[in-house]
Amino acid sequence: MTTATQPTYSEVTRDVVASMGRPGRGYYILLGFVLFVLAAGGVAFLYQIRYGLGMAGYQPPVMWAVYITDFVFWVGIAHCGTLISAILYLFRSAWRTAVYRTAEAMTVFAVMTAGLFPVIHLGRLWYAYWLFPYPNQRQLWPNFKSPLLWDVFAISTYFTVSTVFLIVGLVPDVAAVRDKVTGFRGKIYKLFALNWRGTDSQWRHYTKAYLFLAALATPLVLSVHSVVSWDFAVSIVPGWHTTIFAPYFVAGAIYSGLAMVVTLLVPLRTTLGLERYVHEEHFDNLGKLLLLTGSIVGYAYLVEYFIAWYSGSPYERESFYFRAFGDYWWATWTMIICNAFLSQLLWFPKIRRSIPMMFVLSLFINLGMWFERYVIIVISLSHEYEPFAMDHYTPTWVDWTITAGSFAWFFTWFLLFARNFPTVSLTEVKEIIPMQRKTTAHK
Amino acid sequence: MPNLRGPLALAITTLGTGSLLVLSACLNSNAQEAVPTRTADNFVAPATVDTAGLPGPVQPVFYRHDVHAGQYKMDCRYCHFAAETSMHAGIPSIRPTCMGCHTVIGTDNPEVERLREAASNDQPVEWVKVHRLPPFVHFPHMRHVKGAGITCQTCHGPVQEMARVYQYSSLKMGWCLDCHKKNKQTTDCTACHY
Amino acid sequence: MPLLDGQDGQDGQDGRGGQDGQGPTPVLPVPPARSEGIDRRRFLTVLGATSAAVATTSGCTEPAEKLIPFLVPIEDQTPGIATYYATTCRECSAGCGLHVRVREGRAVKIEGNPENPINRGKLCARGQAGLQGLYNPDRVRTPMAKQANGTFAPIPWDAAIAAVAAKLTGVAGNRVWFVTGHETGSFDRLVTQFLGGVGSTNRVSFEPFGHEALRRATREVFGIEAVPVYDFAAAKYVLSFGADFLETFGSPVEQTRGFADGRAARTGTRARYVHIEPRMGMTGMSADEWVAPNSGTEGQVALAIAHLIVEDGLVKNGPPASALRGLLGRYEPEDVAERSGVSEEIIERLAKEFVAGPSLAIAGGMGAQHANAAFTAAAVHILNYVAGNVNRTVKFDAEATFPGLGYAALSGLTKAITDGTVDVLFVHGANPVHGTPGTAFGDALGSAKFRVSFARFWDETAMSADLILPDSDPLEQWNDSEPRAGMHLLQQPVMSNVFDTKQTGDVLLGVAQKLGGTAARRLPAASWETYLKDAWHGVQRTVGVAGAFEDFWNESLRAGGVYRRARTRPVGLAASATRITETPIASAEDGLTAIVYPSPVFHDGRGANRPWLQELPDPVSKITWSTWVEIHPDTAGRLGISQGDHVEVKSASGSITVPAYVYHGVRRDVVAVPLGQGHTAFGRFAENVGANAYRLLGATPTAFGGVDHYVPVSLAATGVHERLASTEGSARQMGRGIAQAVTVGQLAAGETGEPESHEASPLPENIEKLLEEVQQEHYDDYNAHAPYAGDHPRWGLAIDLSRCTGCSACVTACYSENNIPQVGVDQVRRGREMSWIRIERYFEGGDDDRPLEARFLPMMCQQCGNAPCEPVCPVFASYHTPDGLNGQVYNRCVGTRYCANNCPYKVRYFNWFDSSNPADTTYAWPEPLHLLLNPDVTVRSKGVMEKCTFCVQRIRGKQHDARMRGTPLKDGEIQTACQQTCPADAIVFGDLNDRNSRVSRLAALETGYHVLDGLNTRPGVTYLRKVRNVVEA
Amino acid sequence: MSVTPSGILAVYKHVDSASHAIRQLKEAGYKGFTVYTPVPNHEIAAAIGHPTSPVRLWTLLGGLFGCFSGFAITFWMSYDYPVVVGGKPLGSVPPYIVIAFEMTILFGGLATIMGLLFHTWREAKQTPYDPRCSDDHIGIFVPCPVERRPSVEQALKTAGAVEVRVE
Repeated sequence: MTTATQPTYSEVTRDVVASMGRPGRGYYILLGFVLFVLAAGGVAFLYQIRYGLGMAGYQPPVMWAVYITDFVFWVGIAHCGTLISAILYLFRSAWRTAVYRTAEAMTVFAVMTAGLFPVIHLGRLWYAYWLFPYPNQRQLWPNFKSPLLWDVFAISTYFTVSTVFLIVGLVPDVAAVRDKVTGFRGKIYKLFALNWRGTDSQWRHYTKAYLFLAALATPLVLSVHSVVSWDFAVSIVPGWHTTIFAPYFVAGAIYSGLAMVVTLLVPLRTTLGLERYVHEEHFDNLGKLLLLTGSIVGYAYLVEYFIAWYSGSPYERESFYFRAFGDYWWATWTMIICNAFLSQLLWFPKIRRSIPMMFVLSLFINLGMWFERYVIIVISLSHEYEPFAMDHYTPTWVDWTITAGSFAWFFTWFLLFARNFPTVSLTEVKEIIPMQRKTTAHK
Repeated sequence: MPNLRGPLALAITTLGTGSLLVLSACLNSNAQEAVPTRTADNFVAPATVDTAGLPGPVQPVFYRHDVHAGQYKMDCRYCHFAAETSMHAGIPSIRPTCMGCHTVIGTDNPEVERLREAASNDQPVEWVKVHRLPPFVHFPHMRHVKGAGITCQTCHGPVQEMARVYQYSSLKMGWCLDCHKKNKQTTDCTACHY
Repeated sequence: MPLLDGQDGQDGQDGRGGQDGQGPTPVLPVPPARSEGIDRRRFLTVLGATSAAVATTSGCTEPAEKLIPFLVPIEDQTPGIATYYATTCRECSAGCGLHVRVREGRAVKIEGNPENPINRGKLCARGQAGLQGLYNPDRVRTPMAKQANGTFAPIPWDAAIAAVAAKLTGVAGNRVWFVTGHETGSFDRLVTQFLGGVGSTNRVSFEPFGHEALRRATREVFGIEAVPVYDFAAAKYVLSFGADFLETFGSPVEQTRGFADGRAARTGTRARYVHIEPRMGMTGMSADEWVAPNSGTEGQVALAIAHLIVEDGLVKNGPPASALRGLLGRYEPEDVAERSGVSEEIIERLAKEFVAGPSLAIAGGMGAQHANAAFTAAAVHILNYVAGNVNRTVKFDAEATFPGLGYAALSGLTKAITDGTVDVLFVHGANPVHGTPGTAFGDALGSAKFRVSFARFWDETAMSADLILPDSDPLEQWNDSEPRAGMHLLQQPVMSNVFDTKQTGDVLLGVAQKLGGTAARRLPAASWETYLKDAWHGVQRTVGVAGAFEDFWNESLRAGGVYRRARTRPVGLAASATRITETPIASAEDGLTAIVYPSPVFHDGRGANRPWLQELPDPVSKITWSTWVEIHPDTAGRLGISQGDHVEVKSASGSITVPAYVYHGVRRDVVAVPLGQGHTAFGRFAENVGANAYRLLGATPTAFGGVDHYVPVSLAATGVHERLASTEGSARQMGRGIAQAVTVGQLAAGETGEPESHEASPLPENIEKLLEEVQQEHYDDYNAHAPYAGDHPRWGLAIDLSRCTGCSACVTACYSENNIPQVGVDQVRRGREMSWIRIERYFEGGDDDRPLEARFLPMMCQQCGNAPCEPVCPVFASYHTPDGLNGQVYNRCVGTRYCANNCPYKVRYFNWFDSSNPADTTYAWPEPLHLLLNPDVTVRSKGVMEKCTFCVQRIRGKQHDARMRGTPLKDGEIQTACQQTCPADAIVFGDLNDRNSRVSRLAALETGYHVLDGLNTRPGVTYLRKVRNVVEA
Repeated sequence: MSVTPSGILAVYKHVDSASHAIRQLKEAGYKGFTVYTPVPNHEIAAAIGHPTSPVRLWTLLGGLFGCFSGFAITFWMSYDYPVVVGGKPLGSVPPYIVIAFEMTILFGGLATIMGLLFHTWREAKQTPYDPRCSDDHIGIFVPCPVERRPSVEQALKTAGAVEVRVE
């Protein structure tokens, strides 16, 4: 960040508070559209509950399909937020301050979206609570050996911790907004500010707590997608049963999440007038991270194919051959091109620093990462051990509507958040700007 | 791993049980005292009862278990004839079980009159089910009544004193399990669910 | 002592394991009370928890459930305890005995009667589905009369009988016609007497496949009118000339058993089987070699073989054959090779093999249904004769079988109707409007003045009747039959009538009484039951049983009939044998010949209204709910047709449009279409499904009075494509060794057959040992905890693939036993069929230089010891029982479907819809079909996973029995439904922990293997490799 | 905000002035003063010289409790109703590590928050506050009796306060 563009503390406060001002008509139109899609998704969901899961396109042996794809996709999206807010925090990376709030909010909403899908895909979702270990008259407990139970613990922990993390980060910001806004909204912010006044004692505990939360969130974020990957890896399905899955999924998750951050930031910075805080520098850094994780993902693809060949297992070999050249070759190649090849464009600083390019690229990466999960789940299942039972899966309108509804659900929350809360962290942006001093030379 | 598992499990379990027992207190306590299986020799069922205050569903015919099983000490299995041989205890037929006696006895009783009417119209009496086990549970009466020698009253309560029968036990899974665990019987799921 | 352990006390040393295949079944002699005045609700009035039997997994109990006791208890019926009644299957005319399981007064399962020597306790899929005929929602529920506007209205029985009597009054006797199906007992006599009473002799016995050619050939060659009986078990070499003896020809259940016994013999020689037919059907798939001659030339091949046998003197001291030299001289192998397309080497080899040991040549099925069929059958008779098989493996019953049966008579009726000489027409037990070639009968039928149908269902013939007097279902009937000389089979009602139907016997007696005069004098019996009993006084005399009639009668009812060894008569060559001539079959110029064959599932179409059968994948194509045309890949390529393309098949008589099924098992110049579908009536499950291939056939009878099922056709793609409703994924094993085979040569050399070629290299020994130790540790861990502690059985199956013929009876039996819903054609397309056991049919060769070979493998839950499905379930709905089953607790299942993903065998089935909910469109048991639900098995609701549990309800039931009687379970006492019905006896169930059990000994055989063994799932199902008796190159 | 005027609130624009003022106050022996900053600042913190926050102890205890209870519930529940799956031992360590780990994080995180709330709530005295302190100013509130006000006021002003007022 160059000193020339460095804003002052009061400018930061002013700009961020301004971003939360009265939104334009575009915002409401967008919100209306998103709510409409959400309603459509809700109707499709109710329809599916009424008549049964058969309304979705499941075609045995493909017993998991678009819903679990969506689940993994959204959990993956979530990961980038924690990466930026927690891991980069521990690394003291300065550029994160301007983007981490957006990423973290994205995390919480993405987990909220992801968490819907394990329920949506259940045959008897009204019994979903049986997965929790609560004392009951039946004297039964859940099966802790099941990866799905690990999921329950991992996802709920992740949701709790990342929500807490978001709220903790918000408190000083909300306090700052509280001091600028009057009227009804002011009262609301006052409530949310939790009596925050920035005293030395508060800051003293706050910084420590924040540090420890970040320290806890870091292994958590790595574990959550590992656990999600174990849903697949501990099974015996060819194409799932592989030890590379945990790092592969984590890298893929961060990759997709970063892409989603770019997708969100580009329109956000212009509509909310935050160009001064979120600029090429940030996209450059995000681009570098995308390049890193994209390369890891590409490497994982290579390793998968290599191991499929090297293992000597005919099932693995045929499964991977089928991926690349079978019925679903288009999905596989969409995934490989979008994820492994397009990310390599980011070697060029010009592309990294071009915001439109980054935006387009991020859309492709989002698409590619959705297809990665589709490929892993659907293709592996449709071509398993038993040749006589192989089959071909195609989704139905219910699958698509609920998927669209999940995007709408996510964006509903995000739009409401962006309107009412600082999407750029006041405090942390200020923190990297030196406070005014009387004598210029210090230390 | 295995040598680690034992002590670890033991240590953790002992400590963990303490905290979990608190939670488990929420469990229904299904402990039951022994239910008397016979009424006193001189038991006389009340001649009239306040039907409005009785528990249990209203039946099409006000059949008095306290009169039949209590006062006259008829064996349960006289009517529930299949309890020792079948999964189901059986419900008596009007002909010949009910009418076998009631062509002679109690003919002036209005409830018996309804029974006779039904019999002559070839209309079975549609009793309301009292003990409702979920349909996915297969309970073998004969294994309990004959095999294990459990009295009817253990589960059905003091039917011989009930003017109108009501569901005495919860018949919930935990209730079954309490008895099975206490008596070291199987807790395998497919013993009942299939 | 654990409640479940019905096995304790078993010392494991009784050594009786395996001997006791079928435990004695308490078949009670007395039929249920049928006294008048008790309303029909009786069988609906079930007790207690069994109410309506729909025990669903939905947790909520409905408010105010009713308990309806029997007004009068049904004799022999205790609520909760099954009663078995013996009766006879009437789905075809083979005469299999049944034990019908009756619970609370309603029939819930059909099982085979072990006492009946024809089926010996086994049944085919069609027999199993008889229950869906009984409870079919599209039965004619009450007598119906056609109104002026063409619709039907109910009419009381008295009025209906009076109406028939009125129509018969004053009609000339020779203007009354009566069509029945194939009847061999008292009903046959009653109909003839009834007709005689009204002065008519116009009796037509119509059976679509009436063995016309065989009977003609037998007359020509041996001078008698009979259909041969084959002794498969005695034959070490079977040569079938188009006879589909495992599916529809003759007595399939009986033949399957004999065939399987011969092939799977573990001591002595295993039988070899060569199938000669242009198409490889289900029966041909069981062959060791398939020879595809030109259409209609099977007889020439037979005579060429006979020629070699006679000329080369291959049979020492053979029967005198000099008279045949002239005939055989016309069939030099090289000429025949040219005409038939079967090479001389093959003919020579077949001839040598044929005389090497006890052999058997069969003509029948499709080989006996073309223009040249009488010649084919005669040629095969001659072949058997010269090889010395006649009177040894080929026998003839003492009395004429199937007399007068055939298409020619029906064809005569058609002509009579067209001529306007039919005033009253009765049709019973046949549906000629659908099931005759072309449209001649249906077109003519309107010209008959008054048509009375005794149809049980709203079939096509019933729809065009003036009066429908619904017959009772065979399971509600009194009847008898004599399918073979000396076999007197009884039918008794196993429950009271489901609907307001009446047995035709009673109706005819009633009409005769109304008519008075001769008719009444000839038929004085008060009821059909009396008539039958009277007839059985005669049977008692015939079979020579002393004692009171009542005892004889009750014993016959208990046993299902009286079984005497069929009397046979020796035959010799007739003079006419040398004069047999060929009738060339019609062929289009460069065209294709269509073989229109009876479906193994629907036969001529009578099974099409049974949803179990509609959903049963065809053993060959694995297609459900459809009709298709089988086309060779080369032909399909030439015509630009691919799998699923709609093709118009056009013959001189008509055309049908059906999807294409590309299949290596037909010759390039042949296509094949199954019969049985394309109903325009016949109820909701049959209507508008598939196409009626009868429309392709010519209505003119062949020279021998049968129907020509080989017809020249042209094919044209219509441009429409559909996804076939097939249950098959890949027809090729991809070298994964799912269905394994071994040749007799390999076996003799001490090899055990194909290893799993693709399995990764074996683990080092120390690792293997370590794994074993760890595994043992795990077992020790849970063996220390109740309910796992202590000795338990480990249930397992042994399935002999040498025996399995792919007939799929087990599939239907499983549907019946386990309340499996059918899902319909659209859901089958989505792969959502619920069949807990499926017959996998894999092809080897055909597309390369190896000959086409088919292998069948029944795949059900393998009850793995290390089941991959179990640990992934988050709620323990899938878990391991102490007795080694993969328990599936339906009411605990939340529907994550992870178990199904993780099952390598893909044998877990999910309830995508609420097929147990009567209010739902997907309801699988529309009233009164729900009455067949097994009260011992929970009906699964929406969102629940289900699968095979080795009929755990039967295991628990028998364990209860054993515990109550105080003696341990015997090996073989528990039978799974699939095992019980398997005609080939391929499936054996028992305790693998008992070393002496039959299943343990089978599983220990050297041909045993586990599917996907390399996954370390430790399955409880052991397959025995198919032993192929092939000529080693 | 404040109930009674009980001290002096000084507002600074410059961080070095504020830290200078704090050091002066400390030298003068003042202890109970409160410093308001918009962001946490090392210079200020160093000037005040607090000991390390005890929140970290909460994290540790919470994490340990989570880990322990994770293992406890998994093992106890596995043996309470023994159900065998997939030929695995009833209590299997590897899968339970996952549960224990997640519980560690969950309880560690929640305990941290509880610690934060506990300490800040307890220490959040209702002292006077200036809204500018959440923007870009630094506030110092010194509680002092009336008799000592002038000297404190003087000291804070000298240090460079933009405003000093009695609260």
